[in-house]
Amino acid sequence: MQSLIWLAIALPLASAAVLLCLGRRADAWGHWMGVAASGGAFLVGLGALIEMLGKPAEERALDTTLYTFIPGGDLHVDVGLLADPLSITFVLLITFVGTLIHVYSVAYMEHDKDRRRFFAYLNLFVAAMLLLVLADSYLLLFVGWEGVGVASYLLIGFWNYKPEYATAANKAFVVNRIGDIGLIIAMGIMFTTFGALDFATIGELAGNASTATLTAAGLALLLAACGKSAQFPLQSWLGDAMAGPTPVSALIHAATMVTAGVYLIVRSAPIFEGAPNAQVVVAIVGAITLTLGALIGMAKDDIKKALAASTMSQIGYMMLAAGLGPVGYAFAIFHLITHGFFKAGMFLGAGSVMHAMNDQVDMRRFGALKGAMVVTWVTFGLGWLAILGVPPFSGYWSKDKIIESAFVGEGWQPWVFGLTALIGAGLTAFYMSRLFFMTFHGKARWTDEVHPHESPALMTVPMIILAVGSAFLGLILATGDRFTTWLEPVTGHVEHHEPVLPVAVIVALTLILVALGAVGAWFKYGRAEVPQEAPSASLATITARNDFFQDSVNRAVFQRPGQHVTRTLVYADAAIVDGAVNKQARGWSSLGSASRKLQTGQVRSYAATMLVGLVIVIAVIVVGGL
Amino acid sequence: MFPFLTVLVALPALGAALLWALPASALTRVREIALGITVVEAVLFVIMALQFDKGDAGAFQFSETYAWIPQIGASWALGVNGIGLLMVALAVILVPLTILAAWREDKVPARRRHYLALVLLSQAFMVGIFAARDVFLFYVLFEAMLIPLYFLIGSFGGAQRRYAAVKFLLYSLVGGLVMLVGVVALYFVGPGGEQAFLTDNLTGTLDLTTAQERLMFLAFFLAFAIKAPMVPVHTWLPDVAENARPGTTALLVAVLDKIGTFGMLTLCLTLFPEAADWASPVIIVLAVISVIYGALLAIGQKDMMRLVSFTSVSHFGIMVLGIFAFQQTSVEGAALYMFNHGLSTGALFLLVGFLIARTGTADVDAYGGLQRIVPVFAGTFLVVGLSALSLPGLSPFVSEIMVLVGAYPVAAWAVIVSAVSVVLAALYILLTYKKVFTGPAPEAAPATTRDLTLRERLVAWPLVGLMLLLGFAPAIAIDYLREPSADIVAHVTLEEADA
Amino acid sequence: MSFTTPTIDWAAFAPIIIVLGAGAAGILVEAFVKTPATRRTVQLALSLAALVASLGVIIAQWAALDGAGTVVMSGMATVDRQALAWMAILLVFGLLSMLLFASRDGGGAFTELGATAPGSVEEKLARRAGLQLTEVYPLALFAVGGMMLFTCVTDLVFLFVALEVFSLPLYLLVALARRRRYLSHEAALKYFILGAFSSAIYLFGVALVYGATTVTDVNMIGTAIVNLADADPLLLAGAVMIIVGFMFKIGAVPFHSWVPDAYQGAPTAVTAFMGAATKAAATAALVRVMFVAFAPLEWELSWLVWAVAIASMVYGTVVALVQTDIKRMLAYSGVAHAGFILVAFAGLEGEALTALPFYLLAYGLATIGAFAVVSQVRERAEDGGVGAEAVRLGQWAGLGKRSPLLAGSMALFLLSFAGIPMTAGFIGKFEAFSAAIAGGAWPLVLIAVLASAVAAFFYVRLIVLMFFTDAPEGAEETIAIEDGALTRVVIYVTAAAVLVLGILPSGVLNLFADASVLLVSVGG
Amino acid sequence: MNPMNYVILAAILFSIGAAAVLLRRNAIVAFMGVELMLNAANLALVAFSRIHGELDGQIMAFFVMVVAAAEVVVGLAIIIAVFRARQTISLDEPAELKG
Repeated sequence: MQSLIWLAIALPLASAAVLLCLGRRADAWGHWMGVAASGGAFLVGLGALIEMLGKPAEERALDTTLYTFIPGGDLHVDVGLLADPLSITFVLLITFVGTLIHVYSVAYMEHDKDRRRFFAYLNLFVAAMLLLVLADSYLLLFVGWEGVGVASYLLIGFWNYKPEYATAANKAFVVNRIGDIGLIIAMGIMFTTFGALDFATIGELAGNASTATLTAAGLALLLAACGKSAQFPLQSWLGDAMAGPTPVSALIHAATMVTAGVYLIVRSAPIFEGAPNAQVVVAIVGAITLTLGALIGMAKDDIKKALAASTMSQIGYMMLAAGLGPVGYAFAIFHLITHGFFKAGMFLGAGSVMHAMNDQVDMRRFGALKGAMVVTWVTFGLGWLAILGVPPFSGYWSKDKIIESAFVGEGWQPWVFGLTALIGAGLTAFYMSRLFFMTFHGKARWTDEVHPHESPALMTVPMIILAVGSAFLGLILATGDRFTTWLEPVTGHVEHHEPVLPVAVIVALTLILVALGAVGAWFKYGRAEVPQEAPSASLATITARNDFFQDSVNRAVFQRPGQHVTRTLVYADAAIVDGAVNKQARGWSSLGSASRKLQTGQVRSYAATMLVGLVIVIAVIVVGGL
Repeated sequence: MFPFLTVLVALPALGAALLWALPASALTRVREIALGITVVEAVLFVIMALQFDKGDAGAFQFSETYAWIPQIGASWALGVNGIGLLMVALAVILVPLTILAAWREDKVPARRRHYLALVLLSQAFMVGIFAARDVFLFYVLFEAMLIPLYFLIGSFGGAQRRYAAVKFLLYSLVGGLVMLVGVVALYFVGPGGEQAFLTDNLTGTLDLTTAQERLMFLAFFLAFAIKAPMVPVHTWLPDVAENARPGTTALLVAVLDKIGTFGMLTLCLTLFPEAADWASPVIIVLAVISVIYGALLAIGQKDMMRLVSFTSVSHFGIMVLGIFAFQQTSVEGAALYMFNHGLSTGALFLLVGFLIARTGTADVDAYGGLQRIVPVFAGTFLVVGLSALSLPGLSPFVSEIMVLVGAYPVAAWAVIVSAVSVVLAALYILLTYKKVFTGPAPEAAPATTRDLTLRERLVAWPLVGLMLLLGFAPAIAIDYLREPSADIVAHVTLEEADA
Repeated sequence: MSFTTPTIDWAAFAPIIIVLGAGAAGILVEAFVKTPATRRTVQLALSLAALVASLGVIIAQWAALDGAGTVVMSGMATVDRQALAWMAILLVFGLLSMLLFASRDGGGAFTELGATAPGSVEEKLARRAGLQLTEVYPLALFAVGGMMLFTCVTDLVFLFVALEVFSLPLYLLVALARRRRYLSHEAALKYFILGAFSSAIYLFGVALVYGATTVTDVNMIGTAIVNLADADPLLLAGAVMIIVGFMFKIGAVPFHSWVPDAYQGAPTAVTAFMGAATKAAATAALVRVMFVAFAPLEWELSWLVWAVAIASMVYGTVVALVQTDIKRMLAYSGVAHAGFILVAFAGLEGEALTALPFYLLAYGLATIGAFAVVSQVRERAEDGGVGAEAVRLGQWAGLGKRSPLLAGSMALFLLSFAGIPMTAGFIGKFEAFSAAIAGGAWPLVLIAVLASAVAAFFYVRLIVLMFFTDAPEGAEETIAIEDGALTRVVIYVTAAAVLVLGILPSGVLNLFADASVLLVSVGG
Repeated sequence: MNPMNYVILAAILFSIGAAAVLLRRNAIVAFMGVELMLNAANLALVAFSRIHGELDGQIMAFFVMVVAAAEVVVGLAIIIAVFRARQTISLDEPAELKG
């Protein structure tokens, strides 16, 4: 199946094409075809996995060239799919979680008359995402990269008859494109340096390039990663992206697409290896984002936005890990996988809650839902425990490792990164518990018209499966370092490094902080009364609620001046560039009007003109000729 | 051998004559006749293209050379290499679609006749220009083509069409006349004789002083820069786009303006390589300015036709950047972009035209929420719009990335600045889409807002199909471009080495 | 001192003799044929027959000439292919113009009786009597004959005679307009005074050159100048005065003042003839004088050519921009074209000998065609009859709708003036510029193209009016469009010729290339 | 006497003639100025003929005289026509054609 991995892309792509082209005619069965396509892709991935497991570790990677994409003279790019442990991991994550979310969506979108279109977009997304992770060159990766961008745009704006949703979709796409500049520049640098854009060649030649070149390329890649993964300073779009239907948030803006940046960094390991400074910047960005996300998460009352902030923060962890170099790559991916499960599960849970609460998202109007929706409560609870990093749930195995790794190194870095990660864990525990308790515990603060009820089986079954994953996947994969060994052919084998603090101390500190966070949240939001309206708060809270004023900053720094520039240019184009030509044209006319006065109508003046002309000519020629 | 190219030039020209000669009683069928002619043209082209030897795409094929005006060294010499073939293809593809798009534009059959005849005449010129292997012939067609275009713009279109037509003509004429000096000079600096203007005899054989070469290069370049609207000589385009008929504008921008970049590529670079090299830093700066300037102005437009025309200014900037980077990949990319941009912008103009046909206005603020009323239209528009912002999977992407990545080794800063345009492109396309198609549906849906009709689908979808095909398998086109591009780059770099 | 009677090769002069003889016969016809209608028919037939016969003789002579030519009257005239080519061009112009002269649109171009005062009782009586001014045919024949002579004469004094032979009939023709007779008189008076003035300048120049070189034969002048040790101011002044005389006829700035007034005031048919033929004849003579007699002074005179060329192009163009009268606009365009003609003289390259006949042929055809179109667009008189020509630009609005063929032809002529490819004007311009660039005068060419670009504006403006502007309300009542068969023939023939010469100029270029050798030239 | 003086005289006459055209409003007088210019040229021709010691110039003068006579005929005809129409022969009067 490994050589047939293209089928994994082709199935959902074909399905999307069929759904879009057939239009309403496919309304009756289209969603099931979407599910089947996604499921089929999963089976292809599974087959590939089994095939790979049967091979020795170093022979597992298989690069299949389908056809020549760009047969240029200098630049040759193939449509080649690289099925190696890293990409297959992603394939499985994307298709497995994706298929579950497809199933969930069948019920969730049941009453939307455009459900078929929704599934087309979902399929399109899955295809693009698979292309992104399976591509064997940066250029092809870029195709998938933009493909998921546009799928995300379409899905965020799925209900774009609401203007703010359309704006959110645009924002997501545009901010992503800022990141894309980075990828384009990176490709330029790589083409200039290596003459190729495929991972194999670059991996081979990266060692020969100068540090400066690699640093430049690394930073450019980081810019791209920041855009796609909503990392500081390009994080502003993710919160607004929650405008999309909740399954979209689960799939794209939690489990898969937003992690593409992490994938990019890990995939570009050969570049970063030669660019330690770029690596540090990656880690710094991760650290900043994880803190920022956590702080924002603490202040949000919108359940989806809080989850989005949490996603940002968790991806910050992954980035941080990826920035640590080979020591962190495997854990970044590991956390990515577990996060994919528990965050998707929680988003679906949130969707289930919204389903029950007439699409309300304000947690201050939730509370005490555990009775009304037991399955949701339990599955969400498992996700909650996982993200908190409570042993033995999944998150513990991945996040703890990241924190440990962050403490590895020399100088200031282990302390800064380690402590940030550590404190982040406490903050995570607080805001996730706050979310959990505000939603499911305490008193019911429902608005009058809602009658919460459990969601149908089509929705709960995927939630249950994801919850099971949230609970046990970490344990399974971490046992015997299975996962890290599996990834080793890609991420490289790393000798174990001792953190600056003893591991036991780190684990203990982490757990203590997590417990503190959770308990704090219980007292504030579980037991105590939660006001139905957000109380007036400190400057810090307001700042966090407003996403650290990122939108205002963007508006003040980019949007407004940009609008001014545009307006000025429009004016200048008409007045100066075009105006110069028009003035010049008018100049000729005035010259004509002036000149025609020489033609007075008086024949004697005509004769005079002739004679004067003659005299001048004779004077010049005769005098000049002497 | 069958004189394919001459027939391809003659057929639409005779078709135009036929339309004008039609008796009044036959005027009701004038559209079918015109469309039929262009379809025959397309079939002929396909037969020709199938015989094109891809393995030798750098050489001129289907060459025909007849003495035309031997006294001044001009020949009727046609022939296409890979680049020319693609450009001819563009002309052959877009004209029937334009005719189809304008199916219901004129109520009066007589006016319809004029419009279609002029379109056919333009097609003859376009094919001739892209196939010309003789500089004089190229020039004659280049200038003569202004006339049908002038009438197309001035006779059919919006309120300011006269102003736009005159502006178009004068801008083009200024460029063309300056180029004429260069053409005349070419006779005296070249080999002279009865085939003095045959490109085969000129390429690589010119022995010019530096000053001569530079002056002649500039004479040619100015004409092409005006045609391929580059800042600051672009201002004729938005006015034309706003006032001409969308079909006319589509032809103009999608096909005709390519003559500018085509000329730069096939004449400026091959005839005056050293001067091209000398001028390239400045031209690259101008190109980058065009890229950003055009995009920013596009964002600031309310009129969709103007908006799309400014996006073209931006895109042409990228093509010029690719051409004057003198890199194999960037030149290939630019050549491919010429084709792809034709598909994409042509489709965009025609779609905006369909909107205008429904409501009579191109003002974005007059629209809103159309997606729910005309979903097929919205979807088609979105795909075409995404192609204009160079989304992967659609053909313009491949060419844009080839230019940007290909030019990076020699003009990193230019690429970095130009790359900003990917963000700006997202802004101008998506903001337009947002204003027109999203948001709440207008309260009373105007009676005129019907979804894309079958005829309109027949216009738009083939273009979309081509964009998708070439987006996923650009090799189909690049195979035609590799060798000619390599030849061109070799010229320039050889000269560099000499210098 | 003894005289040798010059032997005259009459046969070589046959084309000219036929035309001038027909002119003389025309005078007799005036005297002996009484009925106006018959007289007109006879005159027209006679004129056309003479012109055609003359053309036939020229073709025969052309075929008989074998690169060489005939020197007639001990070097006073030279009938070589260059001269034959020019003569043929003039005959073509003459034929076309003759058809315009004969056209009866709007009552014809000419007054019934030149001697009557405008608006007088006599005029009305003459009109009622159905008189027709048939003297115009012999006058036109004399003009054509004089011009033909002008192209082959190689003696400066004889040139003066030829100059007057063709100028005097033209002065009269200008005065004979049927409508707007005051303007016609004014134009004739101005044209005459200035023409005579320039003739005098020319003649004095001849005297000075004679003084400096002892000869008046262009060939011998050339030789004499080569032998002169240094530049003689007498010679230079004389040369300038002679050239100025020709430049006056070509209509180059600052010797152009008569052009707009005469073009506007003259009967349109005469304007057509004058615009096409005078320029051609004068250019032909200038070619001989410049290329043969004053070629050794090239360096001294190039300044004059450059300055006058630039002044003509720029002045003609910018003033044409602001004209509102079509005839006047075309006149100024003619001034600008005089500049383009002079551009070809820069450097005195051999290419000019092919370029100039072609340029003048292209320009002349378009000019005749354009003025023929002008003669078709008429104001309606108050009594509903057809009145004077509608020459205000605004009156042409919407013409394209009312008469697409007429407007289309006009557009074609205008595009040819503007030098757009696929018209004769383009090839002409190309040839002229080629000649100049061959002589290294590319800055002059650059100015020329920029002037062409500006010039395009006013040509295009008329096209905008005709095609893109709707006729104002009631235009049908105020503007009549004539459909005279003869005029239409002229329009369509010239339009076709402009197109053919633009697309397939090869044959004609070949002819002119054959004609590009001057039999008599310096050093050979 | 040095025949060159005649040439100078001719030049002076020529200038006087030209001045008459420029300065005199009366069409006939202006026309006489033109004739004076022509005759100045004749004088110059004859003088040069004398200087060169040959007859050519004198013969030319005869040609010129004939032509000048023809010119007078045409000129007067036009002037008379103008006079009939306008009752004036002022050169400044008819100035409708201008600009």
